[in-house]
Amino acid sequence: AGTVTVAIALDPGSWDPIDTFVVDWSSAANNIFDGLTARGADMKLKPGLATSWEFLDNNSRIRFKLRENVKFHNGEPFNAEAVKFTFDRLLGPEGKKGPQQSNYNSIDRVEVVDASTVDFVMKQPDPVLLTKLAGYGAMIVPPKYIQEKGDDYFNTHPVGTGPFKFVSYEPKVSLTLEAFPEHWGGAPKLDKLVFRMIAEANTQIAELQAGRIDIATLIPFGLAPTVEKDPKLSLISITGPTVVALRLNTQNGITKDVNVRKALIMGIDRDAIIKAVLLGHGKPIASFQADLSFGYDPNLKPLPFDLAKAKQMLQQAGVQPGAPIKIDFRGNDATFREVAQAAAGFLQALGLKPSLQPYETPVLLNDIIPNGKTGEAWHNAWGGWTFDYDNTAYLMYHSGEKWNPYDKDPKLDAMLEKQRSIYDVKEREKILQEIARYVADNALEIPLYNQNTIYGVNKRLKNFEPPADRRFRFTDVTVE
Amino acid sequence: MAGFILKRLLQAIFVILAVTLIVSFAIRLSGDPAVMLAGGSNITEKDLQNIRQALGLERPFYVQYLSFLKGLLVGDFGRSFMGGTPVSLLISKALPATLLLAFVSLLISIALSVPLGVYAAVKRGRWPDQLIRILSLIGLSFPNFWLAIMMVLFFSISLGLLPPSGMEGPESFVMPALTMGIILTATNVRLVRTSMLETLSQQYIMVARSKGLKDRVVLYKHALRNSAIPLVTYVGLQFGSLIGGIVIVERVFNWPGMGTLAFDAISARDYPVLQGAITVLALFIVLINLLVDIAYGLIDPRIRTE
Amino acid sequence: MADFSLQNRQAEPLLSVRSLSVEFGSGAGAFRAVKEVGFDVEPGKTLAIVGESGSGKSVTSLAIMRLTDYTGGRIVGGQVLFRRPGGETLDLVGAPDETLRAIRGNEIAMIFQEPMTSLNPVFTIGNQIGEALTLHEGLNAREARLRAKELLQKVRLPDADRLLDRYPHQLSGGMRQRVMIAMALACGPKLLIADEPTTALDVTIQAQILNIIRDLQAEMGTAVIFITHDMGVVAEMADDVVVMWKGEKVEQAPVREIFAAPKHPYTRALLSAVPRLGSLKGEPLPKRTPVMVMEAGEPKQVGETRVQDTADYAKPILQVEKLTTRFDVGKTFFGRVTHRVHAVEEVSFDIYPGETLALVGESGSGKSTIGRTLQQLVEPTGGTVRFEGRDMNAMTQAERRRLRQQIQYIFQDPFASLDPRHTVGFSIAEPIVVHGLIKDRRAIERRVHELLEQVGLQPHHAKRYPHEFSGGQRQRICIARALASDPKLVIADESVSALDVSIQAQIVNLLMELQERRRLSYLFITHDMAVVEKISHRVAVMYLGQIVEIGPRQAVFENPQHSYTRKLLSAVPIADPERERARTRIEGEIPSPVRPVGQEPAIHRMREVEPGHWVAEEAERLRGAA
Amino acid sequence: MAQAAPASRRRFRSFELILGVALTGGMTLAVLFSGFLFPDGGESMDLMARLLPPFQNPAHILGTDPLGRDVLARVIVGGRISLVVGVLSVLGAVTVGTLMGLLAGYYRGIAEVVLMRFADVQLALPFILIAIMFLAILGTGIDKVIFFMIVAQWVQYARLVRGSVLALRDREFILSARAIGVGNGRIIFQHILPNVLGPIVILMTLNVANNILLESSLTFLGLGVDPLIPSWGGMLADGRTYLQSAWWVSVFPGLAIMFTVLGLNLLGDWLRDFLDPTGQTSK
Ligand SMILES: Nc1ncnc2c1ncn2[C@@H]1O[C@H](COP(=O)(O)OP(=O)(O)OP(=O)(O)O)[C@@H](O)[C@H]1O
Ligand SMILES: Nc1ncnc2c1ncn2[C@@H]1O[C@H](COP(=O)(O)OP(=O)(O)OP(=O)(O)O)[C@@H](O)[C@H]1O
Ligand SMILES: [Mg+2]
Ligand SMILES: [Mg+2]
Repeated sequence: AGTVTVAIALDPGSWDPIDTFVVDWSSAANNIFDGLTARGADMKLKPGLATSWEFLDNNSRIRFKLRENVKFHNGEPFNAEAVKFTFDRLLGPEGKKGPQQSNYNSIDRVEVVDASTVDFVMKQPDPVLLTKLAGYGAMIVPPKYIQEKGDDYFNTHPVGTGPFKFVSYEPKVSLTLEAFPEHWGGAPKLDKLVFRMIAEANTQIAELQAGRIDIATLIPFGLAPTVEKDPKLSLISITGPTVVALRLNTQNGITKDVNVRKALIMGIDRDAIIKAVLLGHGKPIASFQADLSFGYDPNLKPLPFDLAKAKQMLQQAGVQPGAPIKIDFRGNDATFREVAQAAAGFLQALGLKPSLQPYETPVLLNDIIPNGKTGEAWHNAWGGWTFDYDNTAYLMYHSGEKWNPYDKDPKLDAMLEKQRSIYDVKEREKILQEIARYVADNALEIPLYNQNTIYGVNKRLKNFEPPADRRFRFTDVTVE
Repeated sequence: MAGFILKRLLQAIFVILAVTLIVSFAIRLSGDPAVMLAGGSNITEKDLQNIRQALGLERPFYVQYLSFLKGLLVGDFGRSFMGGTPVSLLISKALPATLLLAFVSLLISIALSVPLGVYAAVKRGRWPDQLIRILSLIGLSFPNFWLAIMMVLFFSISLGLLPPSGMEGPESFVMPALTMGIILTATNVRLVRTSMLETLSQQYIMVARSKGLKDRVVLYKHALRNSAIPLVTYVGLQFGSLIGGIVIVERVFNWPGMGTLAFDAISARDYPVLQGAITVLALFIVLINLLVDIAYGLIDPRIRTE
Repeated sequence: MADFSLQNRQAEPLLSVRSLSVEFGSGAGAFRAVKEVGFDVEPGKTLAIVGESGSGKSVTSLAIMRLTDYTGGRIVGGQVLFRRPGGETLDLVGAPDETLRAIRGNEIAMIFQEPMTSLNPVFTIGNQIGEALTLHEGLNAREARLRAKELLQKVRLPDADRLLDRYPHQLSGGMRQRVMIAMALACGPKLLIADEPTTALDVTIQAQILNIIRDLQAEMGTAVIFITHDMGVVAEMADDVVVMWKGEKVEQAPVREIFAAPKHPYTRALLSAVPRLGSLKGEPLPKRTPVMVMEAGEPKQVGETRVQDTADYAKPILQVEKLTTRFDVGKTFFGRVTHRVHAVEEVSFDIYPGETLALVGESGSGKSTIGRTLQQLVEPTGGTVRFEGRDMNAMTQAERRRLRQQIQYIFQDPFASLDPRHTVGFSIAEPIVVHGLIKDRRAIERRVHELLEQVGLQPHHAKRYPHEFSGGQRQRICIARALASDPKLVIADESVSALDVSIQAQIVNLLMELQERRRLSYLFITHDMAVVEKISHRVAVMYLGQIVEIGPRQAVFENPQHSYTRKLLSAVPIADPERERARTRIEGEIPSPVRPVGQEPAIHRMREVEPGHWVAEEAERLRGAA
Repeated sequence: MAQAAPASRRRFRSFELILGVALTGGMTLAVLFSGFLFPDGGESMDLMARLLPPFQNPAHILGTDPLGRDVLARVIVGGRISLVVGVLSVLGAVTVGTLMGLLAGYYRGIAEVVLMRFADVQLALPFILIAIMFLAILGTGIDKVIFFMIVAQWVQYARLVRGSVLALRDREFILSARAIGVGNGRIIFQHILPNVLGPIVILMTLNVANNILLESSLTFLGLGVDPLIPSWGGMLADGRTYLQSAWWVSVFPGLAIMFTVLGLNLLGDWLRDFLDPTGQTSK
């Protein structure tokens, strides 16, 4: 019994799984929909609407055994047809209009074997497919409902098989859900779940302090102590998927020189930044991935902070004192504004002349980065929702990718392509680790930290297992 | 009169055309909604093309603009790129919220600035006048978001009196309207004071006094009505900047209004929503200025008969 | 100071002002505008207060009603004893606000100088008249309206019913002033204070208003304090006269005594300066006469008597032929003109070197428009203007510019016509600079000093700003500026109308002196017939955009032919209380020159009644109306 | 008629002038000499000494910010950008706007029609939204922010000036200047311009404040200038995170803005009176 209210930053605009790609969609919709697989708060993969799966035909076919007696919120039965419908829609013209399709392009088609068995026929191997099936576009949707009501109606009146069902949606204001007692995983303990869209961090905290929301999801680290101080609230800080780096321009400026790049890494005291700016809510990283990520190499250590050595390296590389170094970043990221200033402080200590250029996010993503208009360095924060280094590394380092405007390294390209065709977990992990090491050796970026996911939570919430990726599931949560 | 209205109508049409053209063009220069939709995801140029195609963005600009205009004629603003909600639906929810807020703010500002301005004018040069003027300058020295956050800290966190955000009951109007009202008041007080001083030196004020009228009647009947003319003009002009300021105030108070709508639309490069929102806002600003002209006539008979 | 008021009257005064002093400002900046002024007003009588501008007339009248409280003034001494209708006498100086409010508008009422600004533009006439009635007599809205209508009828406003719902801007100046009178008399006050109630009006309208005040006073038994600087009005209206000078009362006497035997030197100076219509009867040419001015408290005679025989009728300097100037006013949405002001219609006249041609006529008759058209400030619609024989239409741009040097214009309001943000030296030098007459800066400066001296000012005045001068000095500055470019023709548009009589007399003398010295020609635009008589060689009378009579001054004044000329002459108040007040009733408003497009006014034919004296043929209708 | 100002008002006038000069002058001097006072430009960071409260540590009288930088130094150095942004943008807008307003008001005709329609359009565009798009296209930076403010505000001056010119055009002293033969250029610049200066000055001083604050709002929305260059607006916007835990981070720059606004406006009022030799318009 009871209601839990969660603040999310953005309104995705549509609750249809294939329409958006924002985390806030998942925070809410993860309670409405189920995927064939599921990921728990511990980030481990487990069965969802599929109870089991097996790889057939030399890994080109995956057979899923479906859970039986599952119903959508509207009473429609869940079965193999629903799965086929979902993926036909995702991979067909409807999915084309949205950003989700490309994540699932490795699937050729879905075949119904019987009412509770489906086969996924693969176009190409996709080692992270099972993870992807646990979220976003792969969420299973009700065929009859969509065919009858139409796509637009579905956008604002979603129906799934999840533990909570849709009640009402007010654009830019809130989404209200209520418990769906017939959920296959057991009835939720709560009656009602409300998601309020609040874009401003200060406002989320104020609402949390006023007791009008139970979970705040948007907390710049500077505001964390405010939550900690409040006796009614607790601050939850867990290792999250987000990693932050200063990517480097290997084509122009002083960063052309690999030794300079290394000197920059060594000149920035990342531990101090984590301690002082993130207030300890983060960890140092050696490559552009979190330790939860597949491909993480505990043996790869970050370059140590060594100011004297860094200075010396710069001198050897012939860098003049006062050489400019410009850092481009997203202007609306309050935390990174401080991180960037701290980093700039260290660069200054190296005798360089740093400058910071804030950008509006779309401009940075659409223009500055893909067109190679950045300064010597640019801010890159990466969510890596699949927790697989492939997703990150390929986009960051493969030549021709949007996120990689500068490097064209055939050796790196080859490694990146190779790991995509391998299902062997061990071998793939080895290549991914190799890639990470190669990137570190060439100092393509300054890995800064893996920042924690933090929530401000009202203490009246019980049994709340905070997920690292903000994809909540409130089935077991109770309130006082 | 008919000629006047016709003229204003033509002007309004021109303004709307110019505004929509500028906005449609500028937003297209500033970024690609397909990339925004895809977020940071693993998306190829081909997929982007697909999305653009689905959104009708591969057509030349003038075709897109004309089709937007064609939609306007029948009241169809198109659908949001984010989820396909009809823009008119979004606007129909956001517009009342913003207008209500704007009007309450204006009311607050008028309720504050008129008596203060009149009092300052009457006490011209003496300490109450100086105090009011300095206070009004201090009111001009704070950015609205800062004022807004301070209010939340005080009224919601310290006193626990008012909801920190959202639009629920009448109590949720207090802080946003007060924030905007205070900032408007700061400029309006000066305006009222100046035009009152001007009016108070007129002969007919002395005539009114020579009739034995009470000060209150002289000030609020004879003087204020005449001083209201510049105030009304200014309030009309202010409406535009009011809407500008609303973007930030709405954001802090999480007010589901046009400011939030337009701001989010810019951030997401959601062209139809932005175009629709700005068109409607511009329409309102034009309408308000028309109302101001009519209000002139009501206040000042000299204009009425022209 | 002696108090004459109770000398040989037995009636108890209604109002008794005793040693009243009023101060503005405080401390070192304090300025005493009224110094120990005292006088009595008896019921039903009229007391005139005269004196030059700034002598404290208005402040005195405001102080009586304690309205100085609202202008930053303080009554620093004296009493204002007012006998209330109940019989008790109250000192208004110490009276509480509440009592004052009960008296204001009820027992004492006031009319101000400017009918244009005395009425609140945003309320209807009915509302403004009714206000005092509801306040003081407790009438409800309907009763107040009824009474207001009666009052409007009393001040002889036609169509009173409709007027009640009109706004001030829809009325002419004369109508507004009548509304003001109605408003002031609404509650039947015992005392009416009229502060220059007719100064801003045309002579014929002024005559109407004076009649109304007099009639109502007789009817209601109201006492009147009449403030004016026009001795003619004083002679017509007053029983007693108070003369003020520099904040003090210098003389008080019954009106006949003041005119017959002025005692104080200032009064004598004042009377000597008053132009009297008919004083040049029998003389063909204008004549300069000396004026008395006050210098250090002593009267001094300045100027000489001299016949102004300057005109040279060989060849005209300016020839105006069928000059027409119209303004488009009404327009349809598509820009088509619907109405035009026919400001000037086919006007023809000549001006000769050394001659003064006076252009007279009432407000709106087109006098200024002619002047402005000649000065190229307004584009004519038709007709030709020749200057020294050359047609202006045929002139090049450069020649036209040069014409602006040879013709100069002096405006009515010297204050308004000087840029407040430049020194007067700058303003005087400007024509020299823009026409490049002198290049050397020091030489320009010398020339400015010379000009200042010519108009009777000091060279060091060049560094001052316009607001630092008195009205008369400012007009001298404007004249100096006009002379700076060494013009041949000067257009003086109401250039002396706003000045005090003594200053006016001095400026008129200055203009005549300059004419003699420099052989200047003047186009002298005014509505003041007495000044015209003194200064002009020839006179042109305008009515509704056309000249209705033109001829030598003597001919026009002594043998007026056109009915409008006669009406104009008879409306001028004569500064002589002994003269029989032969008043022809003058009624009606001046018709409007605005006409719908297509309805052109008929052009009068002129006929010559004696050599050089032309009169317009009159339609029977007009003759009858006059 | 020249009326003597009440002595009490004149005393207040001079009090205002003194206060105005003291505030503005003090601020300007501090900003001018900030280079001497704080050779590090307020940039020295000490992550170990973050968020020290004010009035406790002699080395950091006004405390430190989240990166351990001295708030006093940053407030004073920050004045540079704020004043440059505020003043330059206003000067630019006033120059363009006044010129356009003079031309439109004096010559009427097509220039006026274009100006007025332009003004209509700009009034109908919500300012902040346009700022976002504008800066998104041009990129952010001090020069761009200033440029944008000029583009956004010149219309205000143009309207104001045009209105005053229309009122002045038919005034007698303009007519009499023309009657003398003064040409259009001289009339506009010698006679009309000095007479419209008063209201312009007032609008200018108000807009300096406005623009300093606008910079702050832009930072709030993530469109500000380089955060390494301290500015009052930026500090105010960044400090919002710490309002509950470390008020001094944003309160001191806020006070700096307030004093400057106050000083500038007091000076503006005084200057308007000073520019008017008649003392008539003083209000
Ligand atoms: N409100 C005021 N503040 C300061 N001085 C004033 C004020 N009103 C009048 N004065 C001064 O008092 C003096 C007398 O003024 P007043 O108006 O009584 O003159 P007046 O005789 O009515 O002149 P006019 O014929 O021009 O109306 C003048 O010097 C004037 O400047
Ligand atoms: N620029 C203008 N536009 C429209 N009408 C005008 C204009 N100038 C003058 N008029 C009108 O032309 C007519 C003649 O005006 P003008 O100023 O010449 O009269 P006047 O005889 O000088 O009157 P006054 O004695 O009041 O100065 C008036 O009805 C006036 O309203
Ligand atoms: Mg007076
Ligand atoms: Mg005239």
